[in-house]
Amino acid sequence: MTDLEQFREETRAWLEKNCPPEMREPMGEDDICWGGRKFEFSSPAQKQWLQANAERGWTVPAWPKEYGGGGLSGPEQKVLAEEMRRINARPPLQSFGIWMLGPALLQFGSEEQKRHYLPQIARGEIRWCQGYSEPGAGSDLASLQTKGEDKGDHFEVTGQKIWTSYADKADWIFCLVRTEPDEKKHTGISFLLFDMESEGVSTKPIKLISGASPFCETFFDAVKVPSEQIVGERGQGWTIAKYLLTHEREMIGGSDSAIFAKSDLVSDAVEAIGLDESGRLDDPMMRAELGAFLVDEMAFDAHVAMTRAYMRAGNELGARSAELKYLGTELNKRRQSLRVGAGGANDLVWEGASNDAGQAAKDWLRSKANSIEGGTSEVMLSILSKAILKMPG
Amino acid sequence: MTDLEQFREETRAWLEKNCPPEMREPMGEDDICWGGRKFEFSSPAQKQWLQANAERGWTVPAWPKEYGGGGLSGPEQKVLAEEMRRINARPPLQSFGIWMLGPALLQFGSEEQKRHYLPQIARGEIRWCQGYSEPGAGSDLASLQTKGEDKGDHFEVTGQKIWTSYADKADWIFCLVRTEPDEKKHTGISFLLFDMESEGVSTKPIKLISGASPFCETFFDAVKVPSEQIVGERGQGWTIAKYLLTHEREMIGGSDSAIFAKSDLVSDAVEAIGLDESGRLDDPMMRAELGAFLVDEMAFDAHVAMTRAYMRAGNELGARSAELKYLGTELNKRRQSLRVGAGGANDLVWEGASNDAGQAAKDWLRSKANSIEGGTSEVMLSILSKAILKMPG
Amino acid sequence: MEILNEDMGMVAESASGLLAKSHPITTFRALRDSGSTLGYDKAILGEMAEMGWMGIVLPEEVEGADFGFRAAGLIAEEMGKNLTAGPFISTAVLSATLLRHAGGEALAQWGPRIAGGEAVIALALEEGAKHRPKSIATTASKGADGFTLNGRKSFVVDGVEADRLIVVAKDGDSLVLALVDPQIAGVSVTSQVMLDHRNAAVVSLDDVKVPLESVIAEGESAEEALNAALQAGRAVAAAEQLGVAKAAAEQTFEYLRTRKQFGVLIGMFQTLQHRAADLYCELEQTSSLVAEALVALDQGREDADALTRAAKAKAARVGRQATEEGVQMHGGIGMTDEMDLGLFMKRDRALAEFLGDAGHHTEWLLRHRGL
Amino acid sequence: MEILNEDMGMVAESASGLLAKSHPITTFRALRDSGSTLGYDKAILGEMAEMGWMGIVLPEEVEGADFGFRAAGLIAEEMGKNLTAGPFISTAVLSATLLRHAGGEALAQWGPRIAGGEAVIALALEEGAKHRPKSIATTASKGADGFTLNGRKSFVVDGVEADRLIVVAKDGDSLVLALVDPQIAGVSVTSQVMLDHRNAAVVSLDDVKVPLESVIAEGESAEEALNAALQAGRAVAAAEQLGVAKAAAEQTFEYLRTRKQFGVLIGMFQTLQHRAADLYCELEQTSSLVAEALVALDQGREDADALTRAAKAKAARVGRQATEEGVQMHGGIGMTDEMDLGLFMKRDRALAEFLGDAGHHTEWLLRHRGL
Repeated sequence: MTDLEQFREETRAWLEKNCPPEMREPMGEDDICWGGRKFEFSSPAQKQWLQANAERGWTVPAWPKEYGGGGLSGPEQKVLAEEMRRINARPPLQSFGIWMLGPALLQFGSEEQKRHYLPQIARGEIRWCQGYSEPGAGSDLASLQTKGEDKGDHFEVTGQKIWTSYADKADWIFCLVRTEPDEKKHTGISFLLFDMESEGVSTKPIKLISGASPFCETFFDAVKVPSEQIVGERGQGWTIAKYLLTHEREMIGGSDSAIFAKSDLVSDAVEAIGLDESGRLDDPMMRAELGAFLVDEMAFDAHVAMTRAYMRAGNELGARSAELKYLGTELNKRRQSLRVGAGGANDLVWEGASNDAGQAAKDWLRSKANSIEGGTSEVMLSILSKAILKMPG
Repeated sequence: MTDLEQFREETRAWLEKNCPPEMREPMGEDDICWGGRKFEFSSPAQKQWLQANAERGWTVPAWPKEYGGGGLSGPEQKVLAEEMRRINARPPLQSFGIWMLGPALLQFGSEEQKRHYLPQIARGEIRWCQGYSEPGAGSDLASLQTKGEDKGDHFEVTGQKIWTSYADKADWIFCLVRTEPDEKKHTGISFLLFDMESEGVSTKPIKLISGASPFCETFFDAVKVPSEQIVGERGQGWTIAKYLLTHEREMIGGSDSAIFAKSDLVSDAVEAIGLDESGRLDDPMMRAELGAFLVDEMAFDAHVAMTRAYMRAGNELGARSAELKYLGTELNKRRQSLRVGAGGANDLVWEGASNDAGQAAKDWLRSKANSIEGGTSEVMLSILSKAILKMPG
Repeated sequence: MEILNEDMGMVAESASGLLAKSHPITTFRALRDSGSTLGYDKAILGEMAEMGWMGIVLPEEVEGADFGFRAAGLIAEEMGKNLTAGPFISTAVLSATLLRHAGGEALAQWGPRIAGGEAVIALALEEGAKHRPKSIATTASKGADGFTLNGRKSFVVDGVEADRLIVVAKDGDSLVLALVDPQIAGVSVTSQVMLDHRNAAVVSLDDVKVPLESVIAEGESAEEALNAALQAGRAVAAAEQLGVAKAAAEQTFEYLRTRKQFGVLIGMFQTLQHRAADLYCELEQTSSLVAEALVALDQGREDADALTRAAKAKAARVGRQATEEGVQMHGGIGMTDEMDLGLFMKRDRALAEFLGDAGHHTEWLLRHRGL
Repeated sequence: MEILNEDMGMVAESASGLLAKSHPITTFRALRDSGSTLGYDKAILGEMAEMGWMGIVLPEEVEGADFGFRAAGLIAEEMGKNLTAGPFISTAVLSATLLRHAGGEALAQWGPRIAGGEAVIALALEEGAKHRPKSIATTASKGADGFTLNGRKSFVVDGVEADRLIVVAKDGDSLVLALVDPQIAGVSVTSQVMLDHRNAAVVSLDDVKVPLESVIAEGESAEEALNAALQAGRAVAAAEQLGVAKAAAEQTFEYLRTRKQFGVLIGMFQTLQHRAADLYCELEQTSSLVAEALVALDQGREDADALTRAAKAKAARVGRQATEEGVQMHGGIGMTDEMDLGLFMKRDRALAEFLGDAGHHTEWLLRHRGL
């Protein structure tokens, strides 16, 4: 038996023993374990599942063991993912700490920062949010205005962020701040970390058209941030942000991303519309749209698989992350639109007897943001035309 | 009986008597009567039909009688068109003289020019071509370089035009020439008329992807153009050209335009593909595309009708001509594409036993130029965004 | 095809004036925030009646204005632009057209009440998630002294607190249109708030006994009356959707003209310019198609059926384009409840489904053309 | 899914090198201008055989290279880029795959000749304007000493001057694949030059008598062999179309980088940038899908049928996008015969139809998914 085969056996046994049955059920949005100081577990099983994984470093299997990770090799990570999928195990923990800040710290953080912050993330103790966008700087992120004035032992942060995901539920924020007012747009920005309970921080949820409020406006009024809570050098914030944006785009574009949990479009359509006497979906125009969609979905899935192979072979994705982001988000908008179309009026009920009333419509409305958040489709196309196609200007 | 009813009766009687049976058959591209010094009638009936109309001024029914026209009122023109359509009468004469130069002369020409040129056009004696585009100035027409140097009693024209339709078959050209080299792009251009047999004029057909050569490159080497052959003032050429471009766009966009002779898409598709057991076209994906097309075609037809009503009510079309041009040409590209798609491999035979081998494919290839000639779709959209939507920049 | 004549111009102008003043989007927003399940403010009935709108397609004998469908479309378009909520299409278009075609006592009795804004009458047609007017499972069994109705109707627009329902049922192969008082035994009306914050009720009919005279049309004449109502409803709904699309587009164009990003007005970006211009062109031709369909109805033309379907299908497509482009061009702010775009998008989606989506009507057109 | 390994990388590189050098677009243009009705230069057979391409999917026992479908796809992609004409798909992919699956004497006898570039074998399948492999009217009636073939095959690619035809026929309900010498009595082959300047012959079969051993497969094994051939043909044709699309796109991108208009490089215009980038993204994902389909064939995976169909459908869509955008972005010059774009557009159109268009395969996928 190879080492990998042995690892698979051990993993399988461990999962069998440690993954509670409740954690093998399909999960809704309310079942996500986000962790953090304010988090309330929805069940004892959820808590138990998090702790078991945290102990083993498997909330972040790829991170080094010394920072609370599993220290797994690439092939081992793949085996773990496969075995988790086999029993439909839920992810024990999801967070911006895992997705965003962790990778940034691993790349740009000091040894001390890594040892301090990463284990907290891995154990789900601190929930992070991301302070990037500002009211006047949406797609044009580099024009942000939030100031971080150097006061010797600390920066004094004043300004306003928008689209801060779950800022009202987060414990700490990683935040882009203009610390060098005399530098040009891109070079004057630093990457700061601070506690959301610091004096001067306040948040205000933004109500979306779906009725939900996953985002906040976040205000900083002379917030004191100790100087050692900067990641990387002063003025290096843009480099870190760009690194993370690329990372985020890969994630958003990839079809495994939580946003793109594939609803069962095909069976939903058959159920809502039925088949005609020749066994075809009894709505020829919608059927044709579904057909074109299915082909594109197969193309995108193949492309995600190919891109993974490309990265496994040691290549950097770089600007090509914009390609996945663009294709994946536009595809998902079509998916959600087809879904409510197939569901017909049933899916347009907003408040009704059934528990999931409005869910399809809310998912559909939510999907409209896919091609805006993490860089708009227009920004992606501009990046690709310059960086890959070498268009002038 | 009203005057109009009487006019209808007389028209009907006249057509019955004067329109030969051969001129009531559907016509192919080879059956067009273009007129001109070099034109050879394809049949005695074609010649007779032209002469009968020319005598009555009905080759150009809307033009004043004193310039060879029919002097008909708007309602009378409509009656004539209706009665012609009723018996499927072919147009007696088609030409750039009628479509383009005539309207320009009526608007900008001197009385002498009108009396000289317009009757020749009306009688089909002189065939005109249009000298606008240049190799370096496609969409950016105003940057044209062909020089017309003032030599006292004449201009000396030197330069090169491209996309000159049927320049090799035309007798005269109306031509945009830069006569004021010191003026800005738009204001240094004049509108000159001259004989294509003048010394220094030469043409070279351009072979297109369809295999046809309806366009030429046209070269002018120190061509002498008498000073009185300018239309309008010196430097007014751009104004005239813009007037004509608007006119051309209305024409190209309008669904009656020769380019858009509606092939019978529906019956072609049924013939090539057949119906399934439920009576539907036996190709669901193509059928869906046809469905979307038919809806858009109905919308466009309604819009052409509405636009005509708008103009009949005395309004100017202005920039809105770009709207018809854009919608009409993009629609026609879809039409031709659907047509070859429905025809399948049969329509891809280029050289074969049948006489019209390759016609559908050639029409399809030809249609690709629709959104380029007369101003590209991109130029149309830019015009609309500025002139109608008042976008900045 | 004619452009607007003087009368129609006045209808459009007065609708635009009244609604922008008395029922702008802020009114609808307040209605929604009040938690209204009815989905409209009952006071609007009187106002609309006073303007002659509730009787716009009813003959003068029953106190209607008899102004026709083009006029109804112009009003609906303005309602779309202002997101005005009121039982206009349900009562003044669908039910009024149906009653007009059915004629007789029902028209004489209910025509004046509709025109006077005293009655809301909803059409209880749909039975599933998609519009399938040919598949009616609700039964109307004829007895000696009346009919017995059984079935379940879903998505009865303005059915909550309606004064009467027109129930579409089948007596064997024969279509039956019954005017039913929702208060009588066996009828239960359940409220459903839809994503556009309007209401579409579920109506259950359990052994509902109605007298013979409740049936306002049967067989072929019922088919004809329902068909006329649906043609009218489609065309007027298309006009409302066109209004929604135009308003969403206009707000977006204005945003492009005024919002700065990357140091310039975003309307400077050629991509957005071209997409905006394409949207404008589509709105223009949809406008013409909707007008043509309404005029065909007014002229009783044979091509009205095809034109109303094409108009409904096209309005759905352009409505989607306008609202999707609106959100995308606004960026994140377009996703917030604070902006009107989300309200337009939701109303657009509901209208797209109402009385048949683009695919449904395109399918009919394909069949009609022998495809 | 794996990215190209070393072997495959070498195949792609050598194909790219050879074709760009020996069979670039200018060669194809010269061939066309020579008025060739055959549609390819016979000399290419030897060159392709020498490279191992004609036997690329044939087993080593019959002198094949047994390099598989991914390799065949890489070669076809380069042929597409260079518009290289030659009986590669007809003979080395369709017929070779079919013979490989049929096995027996036919493979032993013809395998080496195909691999050696000594024989062109065309598949006589189509009977109408659209690809409908399930509707075969051509008959093969079994007699004591052989079969009698009757029927008419249209669009037999590379059928002119082919050494053998594989005729797809029906003996009652049973599928029959017969290897037929076009020189024998009753067979008539008529040349048809297609819009892409290649040839697709019409083959008439009038009481054609062939011996029993001419039938290389019957019944289920014939279905299986034909199915395998069509899967391979589809995936490799998709790869060629992808090559056409990539080359058309690359010429267009280069034009955008170098052509001035309105005083600037037209690649500065944001509209064109975004459309170019969208095209690039579509080419990228189509590339992955085509690769996935070819790998699935090589691995004998069950999803190969679905993937080859999706690949064929997607390549047709992106091919159309690339060539249409190419012409539009070039403007008038793109319409001239002098530029290669027209040649790409025509080849693209022919490939889109060959072995089934996007709609045909999407329809299959819909059925396959229970829709």
